[in-house]
Amino acid sequence: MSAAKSPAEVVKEPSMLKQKAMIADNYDKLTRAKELGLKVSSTYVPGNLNELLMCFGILNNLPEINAIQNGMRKLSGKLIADAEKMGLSEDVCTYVKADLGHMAKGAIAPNGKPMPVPDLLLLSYTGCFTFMKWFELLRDQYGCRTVMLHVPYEGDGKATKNMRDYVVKQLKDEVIPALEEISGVKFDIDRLRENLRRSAAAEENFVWVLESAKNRPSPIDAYFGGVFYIGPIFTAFRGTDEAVEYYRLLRQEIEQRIAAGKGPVTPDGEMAAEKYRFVVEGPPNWTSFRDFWRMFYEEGAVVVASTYTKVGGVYDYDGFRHDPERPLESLADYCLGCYTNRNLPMRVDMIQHYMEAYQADGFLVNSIKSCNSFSAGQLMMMREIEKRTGKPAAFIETDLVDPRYFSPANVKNRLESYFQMIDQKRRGGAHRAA
Amino acid sequence: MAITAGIDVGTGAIKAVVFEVENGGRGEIKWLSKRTEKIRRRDQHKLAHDTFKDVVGEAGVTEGDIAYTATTGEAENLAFATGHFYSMTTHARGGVHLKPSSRAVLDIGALHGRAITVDGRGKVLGYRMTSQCASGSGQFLENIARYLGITQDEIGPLSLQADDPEKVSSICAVLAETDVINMVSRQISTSNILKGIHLSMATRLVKLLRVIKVTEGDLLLTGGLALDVGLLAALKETIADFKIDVNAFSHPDSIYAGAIGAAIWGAFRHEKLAQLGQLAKAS
Amino acid sequence: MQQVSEIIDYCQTLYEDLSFAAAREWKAAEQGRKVVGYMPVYVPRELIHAGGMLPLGILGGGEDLEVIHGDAYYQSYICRIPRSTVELAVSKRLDFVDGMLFPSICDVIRNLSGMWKLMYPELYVRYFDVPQNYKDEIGGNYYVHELQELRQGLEGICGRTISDDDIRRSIAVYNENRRLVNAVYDFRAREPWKAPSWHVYLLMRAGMILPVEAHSQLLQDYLAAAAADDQPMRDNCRVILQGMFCEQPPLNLIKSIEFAGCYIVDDDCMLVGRWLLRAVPAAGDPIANLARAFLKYSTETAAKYEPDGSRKGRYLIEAVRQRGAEGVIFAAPSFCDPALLDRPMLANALTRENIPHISFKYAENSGQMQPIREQAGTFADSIKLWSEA
Amino acid sequence: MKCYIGIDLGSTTTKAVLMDENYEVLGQGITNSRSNYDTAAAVAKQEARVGARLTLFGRGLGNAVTGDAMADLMEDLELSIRLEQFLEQLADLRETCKSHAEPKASGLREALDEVFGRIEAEAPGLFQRGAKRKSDFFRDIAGSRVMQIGEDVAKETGISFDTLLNTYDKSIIDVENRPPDGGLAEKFRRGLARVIERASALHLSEETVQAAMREALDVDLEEAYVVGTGYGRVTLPFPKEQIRSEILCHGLGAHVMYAKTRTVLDIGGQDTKAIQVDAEGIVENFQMNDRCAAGCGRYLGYIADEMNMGLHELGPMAMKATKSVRINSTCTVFAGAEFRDRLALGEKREDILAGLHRAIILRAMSIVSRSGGITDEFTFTGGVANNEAAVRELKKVVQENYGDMTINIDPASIYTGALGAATFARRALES
Ligand SMILES: Nc1ncnc2c1ncn2[C@@H]1O[C@H](COP(=O)(O)OP(=O)(O)O)[C@@H](O)[C@H]1O
Ligand SMILES: Nc1ncnc2c1ncn2[C@@H]1O[C@H](COP(=O)(O)OP(=O)(O)O)[C@@H](O)[C@H]1O
Ligand code: SF4
Ligand code: SF4
Ligand code: SF4
Repeated sequence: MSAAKSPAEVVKEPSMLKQKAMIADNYDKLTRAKELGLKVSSTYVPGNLNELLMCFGILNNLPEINAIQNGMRKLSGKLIADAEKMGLSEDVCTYVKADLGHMAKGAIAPNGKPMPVPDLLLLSYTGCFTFMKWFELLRDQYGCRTVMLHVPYEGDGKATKNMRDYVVKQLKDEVIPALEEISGVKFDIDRLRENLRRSAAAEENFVWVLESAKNRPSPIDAYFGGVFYIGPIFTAFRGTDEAVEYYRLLRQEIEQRIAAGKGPVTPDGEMAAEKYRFVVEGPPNWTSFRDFWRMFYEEGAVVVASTYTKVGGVYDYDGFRHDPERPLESLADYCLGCYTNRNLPMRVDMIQHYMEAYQADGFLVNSIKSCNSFSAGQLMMMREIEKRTGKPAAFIETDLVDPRYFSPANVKNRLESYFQMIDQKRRGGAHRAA
Repeated sequence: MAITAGIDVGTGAIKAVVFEVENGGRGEIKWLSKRTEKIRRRDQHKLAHDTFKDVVGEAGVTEGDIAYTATTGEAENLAFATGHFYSMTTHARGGVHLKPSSRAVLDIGALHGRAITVDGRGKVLGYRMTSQCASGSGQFLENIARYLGITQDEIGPLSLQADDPEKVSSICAVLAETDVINMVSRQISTSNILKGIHLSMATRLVKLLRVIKVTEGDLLLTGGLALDVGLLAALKETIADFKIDVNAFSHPDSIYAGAIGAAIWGAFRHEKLAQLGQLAKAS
Repeated sequence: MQQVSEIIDYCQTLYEDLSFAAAREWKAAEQGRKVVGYMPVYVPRELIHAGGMLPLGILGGGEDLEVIHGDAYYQSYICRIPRSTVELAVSKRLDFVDGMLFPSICDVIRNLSGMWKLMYPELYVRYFDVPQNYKDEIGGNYYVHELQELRQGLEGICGRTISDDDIRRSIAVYNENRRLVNAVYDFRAREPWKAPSWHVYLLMRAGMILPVEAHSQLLQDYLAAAAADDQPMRDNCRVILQGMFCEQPPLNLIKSIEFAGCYIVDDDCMLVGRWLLRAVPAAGDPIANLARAFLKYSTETAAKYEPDGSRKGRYLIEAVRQRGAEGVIFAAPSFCDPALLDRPMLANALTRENIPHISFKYAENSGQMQPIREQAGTFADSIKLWSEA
Repeated sequence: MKCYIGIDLGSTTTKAVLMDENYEVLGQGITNSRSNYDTAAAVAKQEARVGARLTLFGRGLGNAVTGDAMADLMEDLELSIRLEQFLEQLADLRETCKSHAEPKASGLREALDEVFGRIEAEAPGLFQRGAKRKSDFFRDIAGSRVMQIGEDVAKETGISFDTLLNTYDKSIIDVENRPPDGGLAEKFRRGLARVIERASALHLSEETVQAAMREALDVDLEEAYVVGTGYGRVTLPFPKEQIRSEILCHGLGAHVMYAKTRTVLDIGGQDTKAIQVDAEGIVENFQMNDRCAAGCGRYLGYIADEMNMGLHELGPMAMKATKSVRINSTCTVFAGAEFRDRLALGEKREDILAGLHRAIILRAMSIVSRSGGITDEFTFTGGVANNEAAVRELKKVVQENYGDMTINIDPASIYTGALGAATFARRALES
């Protein structure tokens, strides 16, 4: 049963096909925006205002996703080199460089057609300062209109009224007028309410999916598989019927897996029997995504919860849902509550909760060179988690889309040692108990 | 017309020249004498002074005849110098003197590599140096040669004989020893090892060129490693691989580029100071 | 009158003292005195001062601190200042500090605020956010509230209310300090041979530790002494140093640049002292005045958003003109996202104006100055040799 | 008897530990790592067997005698056996060199014979009690002697020194990579013959001694289980289940040596690791440096080369320092340059060296601190633990930053990883 199937044999589940179609369709629309007469806004994943953009019929283009696409298709190394030639330092976030390099090369979408020049840079900046610089750089290149939504950081671990008011005020006075102007469409709050209602419906099932990992064996991998599950809800689909449908399908499939007592699906088919359960902090590496994942599933290691699946919105931990009754306020709360916009103690509390609720054997940090927002402080978080849960933790270092910083031998050495360590601990534990 | 001396104090060697320069470097430039002295763990500053005396003697002039003594390299404040110019200023000028069509100069010394873009008059337009890690420097190659038991002069010719260069990823200049021993034991020929290392160095250097946007024209190698024909060949190959339209050259006197540049700029400065009537002040 | 060397020696002792003896003495001199630390760039020191407390600038550990514990907190690809700051804390050099403010500058400092909270749950630790929206009724409103919250927090430390009048008085004191700080910068730009950059650096650095009144006095003494100090003018070019707003360069770096033939006629070190470009009105609602000053006339730097794309980098070009600089040296801390991401935009703006520029990176403990000298020296050479040609 | 072997294939040295059923170490062996991992492992194992036989021999006699005289005899015997091994390899080297000698270079073979003849003649002197050897590895001893004697012979015969050395360089790799010859018993007997008369000091009859030797040689040292670890472990000639990560082995090894240890620092040739272990020797956390020579043993090696000094001379010279000059460069190569700079500026050699030792320790300490700091007791292992100046700096830095800590340094600390591996091997057959 555990024999890995060759990728060709691996059955694509309906939800996967659905997502593929959604993405392809979106790229198709984006690359034909001019001919379809549609306006395009570039914006970011964390704190994106998709429901609001939909109210104006504006398409949503996410540079991070383009960078990920180029990373997975192994194009990013070259793009980064190009950006460095343009004067960007080798030290800075590689998403930015992959994006700028991509732009310089004509911004070709995965469907082979060029991406449109955006009509607006919607800088809704939450959880990371680099976003601000990134759009300043893009603005420098495109010279297009930019509107900023400054989302304050939850320095004390909570959103205050002052913060929320500030964000709502910006939505009303800065963002919405700009969107109206660009699109020529008048803002209709009821339309927004409708979109938010659909968001909430999808979010409900999305949370169910994440929490299915509490089963033993877990039917999903909440990190490597998780990055696919977050796709629609984090990107250009939140608030659409398609997203609602996607999560309904996904939930059905996972219910079946649970009933059959199956583990996660991997690129090579069913994974080896579940041996270790982990919580992972930090984004994955995209350039060697498959190899990286393989190091886990071949050893029977499954990720039962990850923080990366919270960057574009935290829905499970404190039950946030987009709320049609408080449309602008709930958009504000959404932006304020994204994972990296929460302070470190809060992040530690969340991880501790996941460790316990998902009965993890260990905690693993994939520290990303690019991303200070995630990475600065992770070593301390790790020790804090070890202290609080008594579970061993490990630390590996890779990067998002810069292939230079993924050293397979190094990562494998670390993981192997870590898995052996957990084994030894288990055996030692048995030793002691006996 | 002025007689000027240029002294390049490096980590590996002292290079000194004496020139007779017309019109601040815009007219005729006549080479009177030259000299290299390997430092070999001796006192840099004292050696620089001795070399200076020797090279002046060889030029058939006296120290009093020298209008301007310019240093470059690591010695900003040698007592006998009139003034100092920084390496990239001098290598650029020296490079253009040796090969007037050069629009880029690549100086590869013992510890650092420096890529410089330059105009027809030897003016520096842009530059970039290698980082804080010595992998892929002259010192690195020197260490490898030591492990392989060959002399520096043999490196280049051996490298040229390679038929199947070994792939060498950027390795630490210090830990390289083990890697090289490894290769030797895998029966990889010295030629293929050296060529592999040359190619890996060349890649780093070409990247440096790319950063300062050298995409066409003539490129002159200067510094000690310019004499390494293997490195030159590897650079040419790498340049072709990177699909940039650059012609790389070396010159038998490439190692003197810094000293030459210093001597010429010295003459230029001498003329200017004379015009400004500030000669006394500068010396 | 004091000699320049005496003043600078004094500043140097303050600079080298990694256990903050001067601030400790200040605190010990009177029962109940409190010290509030803050990280670089900008916090409204007026509020701290108004509560009778000492604002203490914490600028990392510099080149002399051996970082043993700090590396346990930071990966190698994160800049150096947070790790040496953690080292200062772990080695109990900051144990006399009663509160810590972490200004909004970058993700690293932001996360450091959380680390501080985890390490010192009892301490008053605040991430001090500032608006990136500069409209009175949007960012202004928000900021007034933040300032009020800060004021309340500070009241908790000093144990008394901080009245509007207290703040007004402090604003006046800091206005005077700002005036003198700017006077020193102006003086250096006029006669850089009389005010070596490392002197000016140490003087400004002293302002991070000393009570503001003492610092103002020091600045005044220095101005008088330096003006009287007859130093020869060297054949140097004039440059602006840019990118050092957070992690501080080693003193040797500043010396090396000057040694290599560059007079530094402006820089962005210790911006807190020059953040507000004009005097803050001392009359009226002091919080509103501070907020307005921030929105309408604060300096520009990588940590701030520039709403008008066409103005990006303008301030640097204006500084070049005003200071009569011949070029700009971008010196950024390694791994510093804000500085390094801003640089290409600023560099492009300079290129469009034909202003020469170069760039390199440093860390607060960089030891190898030779490459720095070489790069700065080549820059100076090319300006010297070719500027009049 | 059943034996359990742990092999630590390091970047610089390969170590083997041979253990009996009762977790007692019978023998330890070390050799320089080389390109052929099989050979390196085989040589280390063979060396450990030599040690084991000696232990058995000692045990055999031990019931009868103890004390200094006994220790002397054991040492003499060991040296005598080493001499046997040395002579055997030397003969091999001589032949190999001659076979590599260019036929055109007339007189080269004769010159080689002359060189090797002289080395052979002086060899017994090298293996005297108290004699100074450059190192204990054949490559190092032979290499340094060929260099010295070769220079003289080259002068005398007019053969080019370079040619001589080139021949040596070509041959040593072959010789080194030839698997060791198995005839241990013969070497023991010959070795014993050379020192047997000294047994009289112990008032033992030659017969008793010979009998003890026969007995020791007769014991069947059956390899019940082998566990491999170390830098070269991916290429170790073992099946996967017999391989443990070096982290686990170092952790366990340190625990076996010092049951109370909680933090282990290992500074080897090419990597530095810091390990936290629990009361059972189970690894709780670890950190390693990447592939950069800064902060590992090679750093000192490089500096020693730069200064034309032997590695073992660095520590003693640094101990003479009265202050420590701060070295700023992280990169080893630049540190070398900085070293020369400082010398030129008039700093004293020993003071700069002290600074360099401090630098390497500081770098190691930052790895320690990343792994979670130091918890009592602290154990320092790896080749650099042999360097007294490094140890002194380490103690200082620990004291300054963590206060009073028990610091364990075992003279056999270089075997820590192999000891852990041997323990794993023993445990594997326990359950
Ligand atoms: N003939 C040669 N072939 C190859 N490398 C050489 C040769 N001569 C000198 N070198 C190398 O050149 C380097 C010195 O170059 P140089 O430009 O003088 O450096 P620096 O100015 O830093 O001293 C040394 O590392 C040396 O190994
Ligand atoms: N006597 C000594 N003095 C100083 N350093 C030593 C001594 N003996 C060994 N070393 C150092 O130990 C290193 C080898 O350590 P080792 O633990 O054997 O490494 P590995 O396990 O990586 O092979 C050498 O690089 C050397 O620097
Ligand atoms: S720093 Fe991190 S959060 Fe910010 S843009 Fe880069 S990857 Fe995204
Ligand atoms: S140096 Fe730069 S990256 Fe580091 S804390 Fe300061 S602003 Fe942030
Ligand atoms: S890898 Fe080697 S060459 Fe590079 S910094 Fe480290 S020691 Fe120096």
